[in-house]
Amino acid sequence: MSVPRGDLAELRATVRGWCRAHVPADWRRAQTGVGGDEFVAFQQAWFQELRRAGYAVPHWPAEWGGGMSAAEQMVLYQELAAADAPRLVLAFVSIHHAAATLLTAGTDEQRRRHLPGILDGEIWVQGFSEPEAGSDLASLRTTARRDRRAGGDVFVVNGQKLWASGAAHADWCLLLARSDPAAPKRRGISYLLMDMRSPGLDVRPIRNALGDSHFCEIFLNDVEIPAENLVGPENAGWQVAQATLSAERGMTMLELAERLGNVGLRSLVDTCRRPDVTGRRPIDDTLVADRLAGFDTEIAGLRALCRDLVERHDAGTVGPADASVVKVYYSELLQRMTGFGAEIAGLGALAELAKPASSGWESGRWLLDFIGSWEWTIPGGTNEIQRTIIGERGLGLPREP
Amino acid sequence: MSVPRGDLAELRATVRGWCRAHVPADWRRAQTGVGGDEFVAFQQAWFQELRRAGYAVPHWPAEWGGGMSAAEQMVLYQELAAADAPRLVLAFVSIHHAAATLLTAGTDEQRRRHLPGILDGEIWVQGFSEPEAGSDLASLRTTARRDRRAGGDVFVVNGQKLWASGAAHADWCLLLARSDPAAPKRRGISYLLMDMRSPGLDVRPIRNALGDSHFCEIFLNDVEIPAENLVGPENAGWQVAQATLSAERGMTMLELAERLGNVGLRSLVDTCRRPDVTGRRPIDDTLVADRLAGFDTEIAGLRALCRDLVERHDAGTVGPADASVVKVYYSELLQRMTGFGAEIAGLGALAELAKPASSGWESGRWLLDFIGSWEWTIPGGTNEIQRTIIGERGLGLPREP
Amino acid sequence: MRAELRAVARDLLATAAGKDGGDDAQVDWALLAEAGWLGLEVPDGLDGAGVTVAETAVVCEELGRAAARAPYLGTTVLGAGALLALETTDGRDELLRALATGAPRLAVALPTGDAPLGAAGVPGTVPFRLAGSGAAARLTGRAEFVPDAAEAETLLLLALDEGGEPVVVRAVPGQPGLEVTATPVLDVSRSVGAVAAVGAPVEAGSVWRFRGDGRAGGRLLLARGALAVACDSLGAAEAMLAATVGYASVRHQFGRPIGSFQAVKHGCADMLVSVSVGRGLVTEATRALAAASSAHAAGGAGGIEEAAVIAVEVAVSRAKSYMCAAAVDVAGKAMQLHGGIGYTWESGVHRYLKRAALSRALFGSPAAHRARLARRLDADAAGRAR
Amino acid sequence: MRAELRAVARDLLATAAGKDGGDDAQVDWALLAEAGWLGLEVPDGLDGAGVTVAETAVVCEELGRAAARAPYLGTTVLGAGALLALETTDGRDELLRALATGAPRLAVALPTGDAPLGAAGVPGTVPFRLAGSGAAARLTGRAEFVPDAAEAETLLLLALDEGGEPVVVRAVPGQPGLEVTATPVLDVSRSVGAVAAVGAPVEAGSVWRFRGDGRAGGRLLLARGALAVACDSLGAAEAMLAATVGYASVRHQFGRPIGSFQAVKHGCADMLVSVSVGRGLVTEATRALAAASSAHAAGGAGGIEEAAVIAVEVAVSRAKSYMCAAAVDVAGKAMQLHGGIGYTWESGVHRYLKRAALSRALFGSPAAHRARLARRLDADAAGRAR
Repeated sequence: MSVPRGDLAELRATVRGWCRAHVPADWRRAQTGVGGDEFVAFQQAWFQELRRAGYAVPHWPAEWGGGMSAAEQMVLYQELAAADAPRLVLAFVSIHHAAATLLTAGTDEQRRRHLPGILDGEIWVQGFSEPEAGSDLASLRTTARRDRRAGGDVFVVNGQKLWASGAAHADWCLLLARSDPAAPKRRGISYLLMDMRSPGLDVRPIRNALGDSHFCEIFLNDVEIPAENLVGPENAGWQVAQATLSAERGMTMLELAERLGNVGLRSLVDTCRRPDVTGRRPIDDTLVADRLAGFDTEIAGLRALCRDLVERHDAGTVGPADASVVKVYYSELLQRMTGFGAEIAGLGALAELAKPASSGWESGRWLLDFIGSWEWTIPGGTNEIQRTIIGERGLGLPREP
Repeated sequence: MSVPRGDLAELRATVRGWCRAHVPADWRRAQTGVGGDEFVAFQQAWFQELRRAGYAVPHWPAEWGGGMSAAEQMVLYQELAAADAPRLVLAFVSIHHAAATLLTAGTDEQRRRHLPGILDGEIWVQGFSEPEAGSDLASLRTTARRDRRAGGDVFVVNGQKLWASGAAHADWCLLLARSDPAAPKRRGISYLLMDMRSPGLDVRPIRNALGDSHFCEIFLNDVEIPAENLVGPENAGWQVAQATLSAERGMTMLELAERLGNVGLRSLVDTCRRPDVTGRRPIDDTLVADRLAGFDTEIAGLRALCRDLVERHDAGTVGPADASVVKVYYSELLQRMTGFGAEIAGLGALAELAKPASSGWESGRWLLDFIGSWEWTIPGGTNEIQRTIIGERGLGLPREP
Repeated sequence: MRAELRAVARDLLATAAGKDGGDDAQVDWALLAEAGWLGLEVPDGLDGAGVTVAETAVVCEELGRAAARAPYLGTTVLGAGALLALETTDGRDELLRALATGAPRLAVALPTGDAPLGAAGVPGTVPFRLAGSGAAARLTGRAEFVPDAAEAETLLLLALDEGGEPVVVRAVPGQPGLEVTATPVLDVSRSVGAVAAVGAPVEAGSVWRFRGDGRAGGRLLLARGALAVACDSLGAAEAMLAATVGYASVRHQFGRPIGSFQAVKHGCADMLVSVSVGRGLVTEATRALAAASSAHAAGGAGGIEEAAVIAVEVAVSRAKSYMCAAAVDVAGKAMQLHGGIGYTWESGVHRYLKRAALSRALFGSPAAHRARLARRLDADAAGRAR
Repeated sequence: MRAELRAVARDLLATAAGKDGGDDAQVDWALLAEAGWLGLEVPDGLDGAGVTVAETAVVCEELGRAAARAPYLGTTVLGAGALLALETTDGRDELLRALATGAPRLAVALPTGDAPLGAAGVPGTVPFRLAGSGAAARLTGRAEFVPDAAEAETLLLLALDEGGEPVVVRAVPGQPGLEVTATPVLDVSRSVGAVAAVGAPVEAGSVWRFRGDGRAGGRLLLARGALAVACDSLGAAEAMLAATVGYASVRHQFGRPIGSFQAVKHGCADMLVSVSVGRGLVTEATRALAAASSAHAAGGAGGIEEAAVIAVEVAVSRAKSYMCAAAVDVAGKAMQLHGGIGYTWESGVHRYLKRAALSRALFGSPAAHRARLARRLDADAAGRAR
């Protein structure tokens, strides 16, 4: 990375100062147990706050409002995590997947239409998974039939999408649908931009294990999408999706690792330093101390792994399984760590019924955090799938016959 | 089990008294670092000592010198373990696999010839595994060609056997060889009794990870085995082997569990109660105490599992994966426990270079024991194979396509 | 008898609670009373079934399997358990008879966390204190996470009398000086609450003594609680294993049932191994407690020997620490192997995970039970060395 | 430079040690000296390469990868490391120069177990004591499991002088009052021994002082030892991963390469994950130690700041505890996935398992390092709260 160290130190100081001035005081307490509207309002306001500082989309090209180097982004995310700033939850798909898709495979027209929109708060959702296409994404069944009758040119879409996170608040959807049923599995899929206000579209929230409903089902019944909303060539949607899936270049995992290493570890240490009913601090028990030190170590390892991943992305030397290694390690460390927090918090952890919105997966409400940790070991290819990727693509082991 | 409780209590008292009188004092120290001959002599003497008491082959039918019920055998093995008696290592294959084979599938003539021989100290070795047939035993390649020329009737055997434990000391070998090369994998194998003094036979010890050489290779070069030494029908050897492999009806695992729960746990607790250079006892560290209590618990669970297995064998209700459950659990508990012992013993564990012969896998020389624990996670079907058996036969999960 | 009880219980709970029984899977209390499950251990003479804790354990396991909501822990496990350990009085007998035939809901206010497992142990951690005696007797103290406290019609409070002897005090929610508060928890299939007394007057004839040593009585009562949640966790883990095996056999990905992949298959195998080990430990603990309880009942005023109490505590600590930790792991693995579906509310996997988490913390964490076991290992080794 | 060093080292060790190099895979010492690996950190002015501990770390990792036997730990890691931390004297410079160009074998007698990681730490656990001074100086004490002690031609003993200040005393095996005994260990690729002194007379000019604070010097020296074995474990784990992947790709069972089974594939994946994490931690620790060592060198008599020493200790404790435990697990998994072959002496897997076991215990067990880390976490949290 080409940014001189001195400039990075300056950026670090700037961001740190900005955080002191702008991170809402006590937002965790204020955001605990809020409803959907309040969450959306808070997220949108925080996004605009970051945007004003130039911190909302640092990874975008300068011409669209970004322009930070990878090294600078690392500093930014480290400082946001250190300051325990709210996370950008709602805009996540918009600024990462949607933007990456538009920037790498979209038309100029599509870019001009949506990138400024995203900066103004346009919310996107990812419509990839289906009931029968989870880990085996390529087996998706939603159809997109091209229809040029009556002078128009549209894709008529039918099917069902699952696990569409935040669909209830979304303006636009990144949609994968099968446009050539006769083609091999991965060769007949098209990538479409779908307006969430289109007729024929029905969004139903799915209640998750925590009782929240940010995941949704999307039912598509003769939904018409103008052909101009096709991204990349027709039937090449799988390739577009693959090319843009890792567009965040490791930065998301780096941010999550930093959050685990800041507020996460601090909360856990605090939990263990709090005297119990008998006046003893758990941390004075060597059993607890040993586990804490183990987590401190694992987090340090995770952070090193994430920095390395970002640097490899930047240097163009990223390996085909590097992201899987990080995902497996992060998600299982998160699960172990929150699980340990739940054990230490004991009966008290059962009586904590809500955790703050806009936080990460380490709110310090340990049992809720623990349950929430399966949001990392399952989606995006379960850890079982990730291990197969690591074995085959990372180590070159033979595929199953 | 039909033996009244009172009788069991009496048997227990009798065995306990016998052990006090007959278990050689300080045999562990005396047997540490001994050579092969001394080991064989000690084993043979101990076998005859047990035989005189009626404890050498309790599981055999009364007519052949056994006659204990399963409940009585459990008491016997519990007391032998509690008294830390030497294990019957050398005679293991003779009194279990060889005897079971002869009793369930042998001819009267074969039984009359070998069962008394075994009681007199005849040593047997199992010749099943081959270089290319380890976990996948049915793919064995050693051939047995029947030859009736010149008025004789012999099997002419060629090939190579691997992992033949104790072959260097053996008088006889239980041999599986392919007698019909055209038949399907498991249908063309015959089960033969091979005299280890036969011409054409070459035994070479394999040095193992501990530096011992109890495993051997057996090279077979036109070895002639009289057809009268065929066990069961020709080409039905696989079925004979399967029927006799679990002939010890869970009693071996029960004995091993008892040994782990007696001398094993006691040694580990003693290791943890020994003050270190700074005068602190590891057991006073809650981290160590927690692990110790965990092992105590796991051993109690293992013993319950083993008693259950023996009782199911006795009641005829044993499930197809019950033995695999016990094997997986025992072997990995042994590995964790000896591994922990090695950690606690620290640098000192590295300087212990030999462990007593005739002991089990928990000699208290923890690093040697730890390395030796792979003798339980690998042979007899690796634990990976055992988990597949548990999943498919125990839980009915679908096989790989 | 036990196998039949298990079959009946499983059927009944599957019908009564089921998956469409709403989020809290409330079991009809009258149905449990009719089935005779409430007075299993109540003697024949008091209209109970006169069987042992082994039968109660079966019901606990089946309640866990169904993740059912029922005040069984408060009423039968602890309520009947406490009453049966007391000296015979009219009030005690009357309550036992009602419990076996009718359906009064009870709760026993005792320490449900790690404290009584510490080196001090019972009675240092008895939550209530009696001051004065007879009509002047007043009760003060506080117990939290008391099972089924908020719905109880009668409360039994574990207290120390002025002589420092553990006793059981009967009280009624709403009586002066006594406050019962529900504590909402993530496991909605369970009910716990806080019981607080501040100088609460004690009704005449409501202070009941344990047969024999009150300390031993209190310790066995805590062991009952710990064993009951271990049984619950065993049932819950078995349910999660069965659900996972079922799902993995029908769910297809990559053109195969996912259960044909070794990662899933071996995961299920590990679940079976730990459930099998846990079942063995729970069985041993149940046997030990049944033996000690019989001895306690038979021994009359003489009470029970220390060695028998220790044997129960050792077996229960093993079962509780292993099974309650294993159930959380098994439910977590079930969630993982169910994939996205397992993370939905509707799948119900989360109910088991939360229930297992509460069971793990209730009546002593695994670490606290293991600490007690380790002290015993050290003491035994010292005994051997002597 | 580092990448090239690694490539050369790997080649050279593969040739020199190899699998047919006998059981102890002894590396030709002259070859190491020729390659310039002994004086990597020795300044140019003393005929060394003048690079940092990061290069020494590369050699340690490659020695671990080859499971090679060479007195590198005694001579270069600890010997050169100790000398470089001392005040400049003729004797010290002479030894450094010899070390860089010739090949005298050194050993440093310091505490290699858990003791110095305790709350007391260095210097409470310095193994030797000096009594008297000048020609009357006498040395007493004992150090065990000292790397490469038995083969050393020169010994450097970590001692406290009469003022309680840590110093380094030069001694020669066989001199009066000094006894060096080899301690045979299961890891035959390593040499350790005990060094005992009973009133041993000290030669003139053989008591050398650390630059700056002797305590800090001693702590950094121990950190060097811990980091070196962590590097060794990293190399060993990488070797075991590579061997397992190679074997699983060619060994067939059930008509398939065993590496195509998920149980094996995922096992290898787990090995890669922990090796990757360990590599990150080792790299961080190396960086921290290199920075502190440079500061120490640059600081002249001023020594080094406490914060820098703590930063090194934290990073080293993380790397040491994680990597040395992981290497045992990885070697164990390698043995498992190699099946029966892995359990043979000839496969050499056992060499790595034993080497990893020694590395795990040497310079502080994982538990001892984590205990030190936990004290730091507690102190940092107290600092935040203030």
